[in-house]
Amino acid sequence: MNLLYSEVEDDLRAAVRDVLADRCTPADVLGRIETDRPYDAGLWRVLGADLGLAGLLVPEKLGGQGGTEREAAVVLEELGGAVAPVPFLGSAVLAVSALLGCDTADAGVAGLLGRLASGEATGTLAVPLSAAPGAAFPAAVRADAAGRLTGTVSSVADARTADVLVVPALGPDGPGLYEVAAGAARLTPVVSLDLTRPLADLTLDGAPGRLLPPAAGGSAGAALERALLRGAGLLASEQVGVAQWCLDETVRYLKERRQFGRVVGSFQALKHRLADLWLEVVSARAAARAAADALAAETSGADALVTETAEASGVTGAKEARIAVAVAASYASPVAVHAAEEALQLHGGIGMTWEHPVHLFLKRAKADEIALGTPGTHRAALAGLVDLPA
Amino acid sequence: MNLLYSEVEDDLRAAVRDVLADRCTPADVLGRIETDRPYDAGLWRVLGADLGLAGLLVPEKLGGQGGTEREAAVVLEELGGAVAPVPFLGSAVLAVSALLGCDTADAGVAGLLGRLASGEATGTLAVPLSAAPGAAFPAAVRADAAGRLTGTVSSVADARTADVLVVPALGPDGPGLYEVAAGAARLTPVVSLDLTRPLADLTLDGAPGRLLPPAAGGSAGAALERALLRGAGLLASEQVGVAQWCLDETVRYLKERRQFGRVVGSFQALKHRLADLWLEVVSARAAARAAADALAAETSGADALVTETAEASGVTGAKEARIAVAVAASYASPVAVHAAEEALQLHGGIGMTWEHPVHLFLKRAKADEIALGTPGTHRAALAGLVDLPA
Amino acid sequence: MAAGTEGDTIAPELRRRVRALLAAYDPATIPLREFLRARFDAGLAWVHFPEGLGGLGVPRALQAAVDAELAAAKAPDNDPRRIGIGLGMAAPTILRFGTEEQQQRFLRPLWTGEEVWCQLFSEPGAGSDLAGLRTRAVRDGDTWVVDGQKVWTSSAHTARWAILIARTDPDVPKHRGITYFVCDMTAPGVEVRPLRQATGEAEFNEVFLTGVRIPDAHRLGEVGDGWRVAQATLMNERVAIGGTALPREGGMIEKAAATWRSRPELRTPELHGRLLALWVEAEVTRLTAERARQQLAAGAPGPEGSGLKLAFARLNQRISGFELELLGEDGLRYGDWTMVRPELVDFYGRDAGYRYLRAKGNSIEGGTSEILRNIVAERVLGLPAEPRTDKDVAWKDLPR
Amino acid sequence: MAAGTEGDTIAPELRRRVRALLAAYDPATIPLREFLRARFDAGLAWVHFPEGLGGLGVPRALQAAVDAELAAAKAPDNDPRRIGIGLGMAAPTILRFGTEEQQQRFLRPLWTGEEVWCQLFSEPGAGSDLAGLRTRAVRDGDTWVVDGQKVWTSSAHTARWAILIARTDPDVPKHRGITYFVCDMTAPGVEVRPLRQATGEAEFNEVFLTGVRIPDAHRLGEVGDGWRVAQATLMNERVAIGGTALPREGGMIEKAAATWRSRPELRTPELHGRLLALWVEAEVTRLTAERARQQLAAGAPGPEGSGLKLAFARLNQRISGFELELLGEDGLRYGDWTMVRPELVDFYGRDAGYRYLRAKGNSIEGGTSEILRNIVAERVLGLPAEPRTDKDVAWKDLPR
Repeated sequence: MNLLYSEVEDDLRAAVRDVLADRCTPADVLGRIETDRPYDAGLWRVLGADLGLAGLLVPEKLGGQGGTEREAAVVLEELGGAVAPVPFLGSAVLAVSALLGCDTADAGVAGLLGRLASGEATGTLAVPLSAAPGAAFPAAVRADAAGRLTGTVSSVADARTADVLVVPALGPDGPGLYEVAAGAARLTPVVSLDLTRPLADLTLDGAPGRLLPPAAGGSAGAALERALLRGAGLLASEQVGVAQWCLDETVRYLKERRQFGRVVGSFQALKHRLADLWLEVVSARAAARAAADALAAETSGADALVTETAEASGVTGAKEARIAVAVAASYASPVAVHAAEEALQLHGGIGMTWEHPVHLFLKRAKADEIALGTPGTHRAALAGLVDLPA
Repeated sequence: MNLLYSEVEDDLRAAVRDVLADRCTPADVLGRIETDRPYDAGLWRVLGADLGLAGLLVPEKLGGQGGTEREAAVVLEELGGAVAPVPFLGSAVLAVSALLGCDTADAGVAGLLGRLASGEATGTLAVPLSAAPGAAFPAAVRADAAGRLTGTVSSVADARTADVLVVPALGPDGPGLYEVAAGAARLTPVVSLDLTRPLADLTLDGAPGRLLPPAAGGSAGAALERALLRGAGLLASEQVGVAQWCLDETVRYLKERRQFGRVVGSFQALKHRLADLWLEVVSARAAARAAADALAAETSGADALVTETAEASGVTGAKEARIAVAVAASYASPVAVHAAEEALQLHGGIGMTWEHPVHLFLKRAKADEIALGTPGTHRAALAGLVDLPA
Repeated sequence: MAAGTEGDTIAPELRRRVRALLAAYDPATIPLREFLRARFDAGLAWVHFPEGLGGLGVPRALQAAVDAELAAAKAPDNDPRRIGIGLGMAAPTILRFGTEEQQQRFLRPLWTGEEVWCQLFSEPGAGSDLAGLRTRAVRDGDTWVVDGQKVWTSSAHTARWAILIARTDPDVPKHRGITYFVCDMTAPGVEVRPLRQATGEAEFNEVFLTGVRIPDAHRLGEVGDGWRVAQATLMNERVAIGGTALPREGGMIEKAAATWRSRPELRTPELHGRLLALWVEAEVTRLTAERARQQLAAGAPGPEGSGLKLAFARLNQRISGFELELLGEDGLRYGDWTMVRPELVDFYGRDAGYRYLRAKGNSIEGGTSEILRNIVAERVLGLPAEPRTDKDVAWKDLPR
Repeated sequence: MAAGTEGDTIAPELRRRVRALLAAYDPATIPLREFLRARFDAGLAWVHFPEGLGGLGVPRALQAAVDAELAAAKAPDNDPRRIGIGLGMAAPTILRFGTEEQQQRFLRPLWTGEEVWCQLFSEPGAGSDLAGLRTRAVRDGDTWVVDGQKVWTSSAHTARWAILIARTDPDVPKHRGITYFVCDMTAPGVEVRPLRQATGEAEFNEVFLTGVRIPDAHRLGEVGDGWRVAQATLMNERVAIGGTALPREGGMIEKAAATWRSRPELRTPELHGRLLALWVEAEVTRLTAERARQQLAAGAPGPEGSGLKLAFARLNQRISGFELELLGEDGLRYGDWTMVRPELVDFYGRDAGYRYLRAKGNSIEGGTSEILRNIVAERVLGLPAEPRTDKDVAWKDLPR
């Protein structure tokens, strides 16, 4: 288990941070949230296509960068620290991870992965953002024998900017993942708590879909679970990014703000709270790193499973990854919320205003707490994994 | 609902406090805990017999003071604030409350109440101190047709100083409460976490008992429940007393102790923690008062039920009392523990020593958290009472 | 005396006056304002105020019975939530520090709601450290000329009058150079701009004061004594919080409990445990407030009041945060971000997302929780104040 | 370089030395001390120490492989838990500040465990404010005469030597008048009394020093420079905490989890939720400590170490408190209150009641959690220090 950042990861972080510093300041984000273009397409072009983040998790032979979940986690830290309105989570994590659980030898799967990786198309996974790993395969959408999909999926993240949807649906032969052109679905924007990751409701009314065949020995359920597990585990890194911004910005502000003839940051009660918060953030970072590392190990172990049939290590890796994700997701969620709440409180009145960006981080943190499984859901999953039965 | 202290209650408090200031300082208690007489019989004679606290809850016509649970709560605040090693809880609350749920027209019941009230005898209720209201009638002891009791009851409070035991047992006709002379039971002292309320295990091996007939329309189960509910509700006041001592003593110490050239109590981080703790203690006091008031109202309502058949009000009073007890017991327990833990921490090293009394309060607080139902047990009971089902 | 507690009965003289008022002014037919003016003149507005100023000089605890009797007769009230600042802050200050002319001029329309009041205290650079305020008032004969910026002003856009504190002497330490005024919100140079909050609403305002002229006759208290006057105002503000009795399961917990009951599919054992703990905390806080009210009614106010604002802020924040988590997917959705300017504050209204965000203000507005903890520690527990460096320095020489 | 992380392999030269040691001194037959002395002389005691002082001057991260190789050969170790103060605090201080004579005299028997060390820092009036200490050392030719009282001294009753700080100049500010000594615990005037704790045990001692004579040759560092030397010692103490890798579910949570698994009758949904939350917190704290160790091994120590003591103290306290509640009736019972003097500290040993009480000390001993929060806030976050009034005043003139 390697909990540090490699040089490659540090370089990747620096590159992402440069772009965000240029194009995604809090003022930029605040200026966009109430327009009809809440997503920043230009920013996503630079990050997704030029920097290659859209295909970060896609193997090189399929047109991607061949990166691991460890690197995706670093990207999400930075995107979280800027509440960047780009569809990295939906497209490059959730949709790509689901597709990588399908048969990548299939031309349709490989083609779609290639288009997502190049940035030619943006996708998302058509599940409610609140969907958690470990849940039953969703029954909200049905597919007929001709691959026409009917049903509704509410509160889908990154759908408003997606070209392609990966839709879990119950088909005539059971659960399947289907590729659906976004234009074939009716999309209703949702007034979202998180202004920087707005949701949409999708209605499919006989929309044409193409069944994505599962990986050999796998299933649509396994592919979906693969995506949700990665989403939940990597979201912990986004939460670390959110929390770190809140801590840094609060410390910075309290070093400047004077009341009672003193720098406010010299008041001991606040110092102790910030020390405790710092410890939480440091701890959440360790947990998030562990989850990313375990997911990366599981991915390479699963590859090994296919190529070397090293079954035992693959199974162990899967359980390790599930434990590490449950730990990180349940721990990092409240840390991000706490950090954002403390940031608002310690900024005083100005933190409560629309013009100050702290509310964007609070809304992201609170939405992330619900996204991809609440802390309670993840802890409940742990009960079975570590033999602490109810 | 009256949450204040009446003049009578203030006078009672002053009288108890005077005795304790004289005879039950922390040094007195510390000096006694490792002797073979952990209970202070002389102190109990003054409090129980001379001040009449042994019969506080016993109606005047049965030889007692005719006081209410509101007054018993005030006494427990003071006893808690001195971790006084006297059997008020076991004898004057638990045993007496159980007996008052029996047929007080029965000569045996009346006679025993009279002896307990006068201080001629001291009693206790033979249940583990951890017994909670709402549990099933205990099956640990069986009684035969001749009234001989066999079984064991572990971790009984105030048994080491009791002359008489009120023992719940399953007899040939079902649950019953039995009067057993303490000398007829084998008593094994327990090394107890709480040094000031030491426990004992009781073994009954065909011990002669006398069945105490239940009140008209009542049952042994109802009498036991009556006692446990009163015990749990009034223990909240003891916990308020413990917490208040811890807060007061810590504030006093921090006004004296200097470090870094300043009075330690001037450091803002500590001030804020003590302000929060103060608020907890104030809140626990309100909750404990509400429980005592509701129990007193239920007692007088139950009397009314017998004399006036005012059934509806009696039933309402019972539910109100159960809610108020669950609220107070679940809230005050962690407050007392928190207060004692903060007292130890903020006293620094000296608070960790055997020679300083703070550990006595910590041990009492932690034992009280388990006594008569943990906070979780009481909250679970609330679910049914206020329609918040699992 | 048990006045103010349950089972209270109205004093005979008060009952006679209420009946006389109702007989002379039938609430069913008399216009609202006319009835309220008559009620004021009958001394039944706030019975503890002096005669002639809307009261009868009797204990405050008797008010509840008067209100109940009038409510039973379906008499209109003055909608206290709309004019809370006037009732809770301006009126007691005017009563205590105002001249007779000021009392006669301001109190009646304040109480009837004909004139709404707001409060011009906080500034961008003077929040917790209110005494550090920069708004200047310079004397010019019989008037004062005021320049500065105030913030967090609720009701500024509907208010006719404001209570205002401004610096009149920068050459003395900060607490000593402040004076307290009544400011005409319709005067030239007063500009009100909405201040939008994290909820999307603009419940508060920024108020810019540019060369605003205030007659010296609208000064409250002595020149330089404004800090003392303001302290009295703020004390009244904090007493007012938790001043209204809540029923069991009232307030924020009502919403969470209702969601729990109506949506069994959301329930998990973990959320159940947390809901019960919050329910208990809400009930205990309610009992604490009730105990404080009983102490006040018994004429022996305890220090509990100081902690109640702290308690309610934390409670509202914790419950509303829990509610969003309980709602799961629905917690990801918000009602409406449109900037509106509500006339009333409603902590418990709208959707769960709004409640969550609005509750964040509860620990900032009207004294931050940090300041309240200082107050409890120093005034209730008697712990020493922090070392202060800004007490004996002229305001103009303070480090900035 | 990946030294110290998993999958590490021992460097060939070290392996050669280990094998040579084992060949020359068969652990199965050689007496313990003799083997340890030989290991020290072979430079395999602490490989990052200089040659001749038990080391080889190679990176510290290589030690783990040496230890593992020796353990695999069933070689005896020096029982580090018994001599922790010597290894963790005295040795690095002697290495950094000691003269060559001191290093030669003290380090070998310290490492082999032939001479146990203790620490005479804290005093009844100088806990968090250690620099306020009162113990005096007055020069008398080539020796110092020491008078005073120390407290919280573990191992004082088994120790041969102590590291001691004492005031040598009361006329300068408190941090500047302190000198650091090595004190012979067998010297006349040293009196050790057991100090009993809330657990019933006497794990610590009070040490009374009356006219104790210390040769100037046993001074560590310059006269008046003792505060700086002591800071280095304390830094080593805190780094040592969390320095040992725990397995998943190791430490305090192991006990609670074992109770949960073995006693299904104790389980409730509410306790289940709390246990899982504590399990997560324990695992995250373990990962945080592991990450700090990896940073250290990679030569880039992060500030995480400063927080770990804070985290483990809170964790141990919360878990042990939970465990008592979980145990219910059994939580009311205690193992044994008899005053014993354990030679080893064991936070996780004995019964649940002991663990609960002993864990209370974790946030006091070795720097209170309050002091650690100050350190994190100031040194890690860069927040300003409190206003200080005791820095530039002669120690003798400080208010008391």
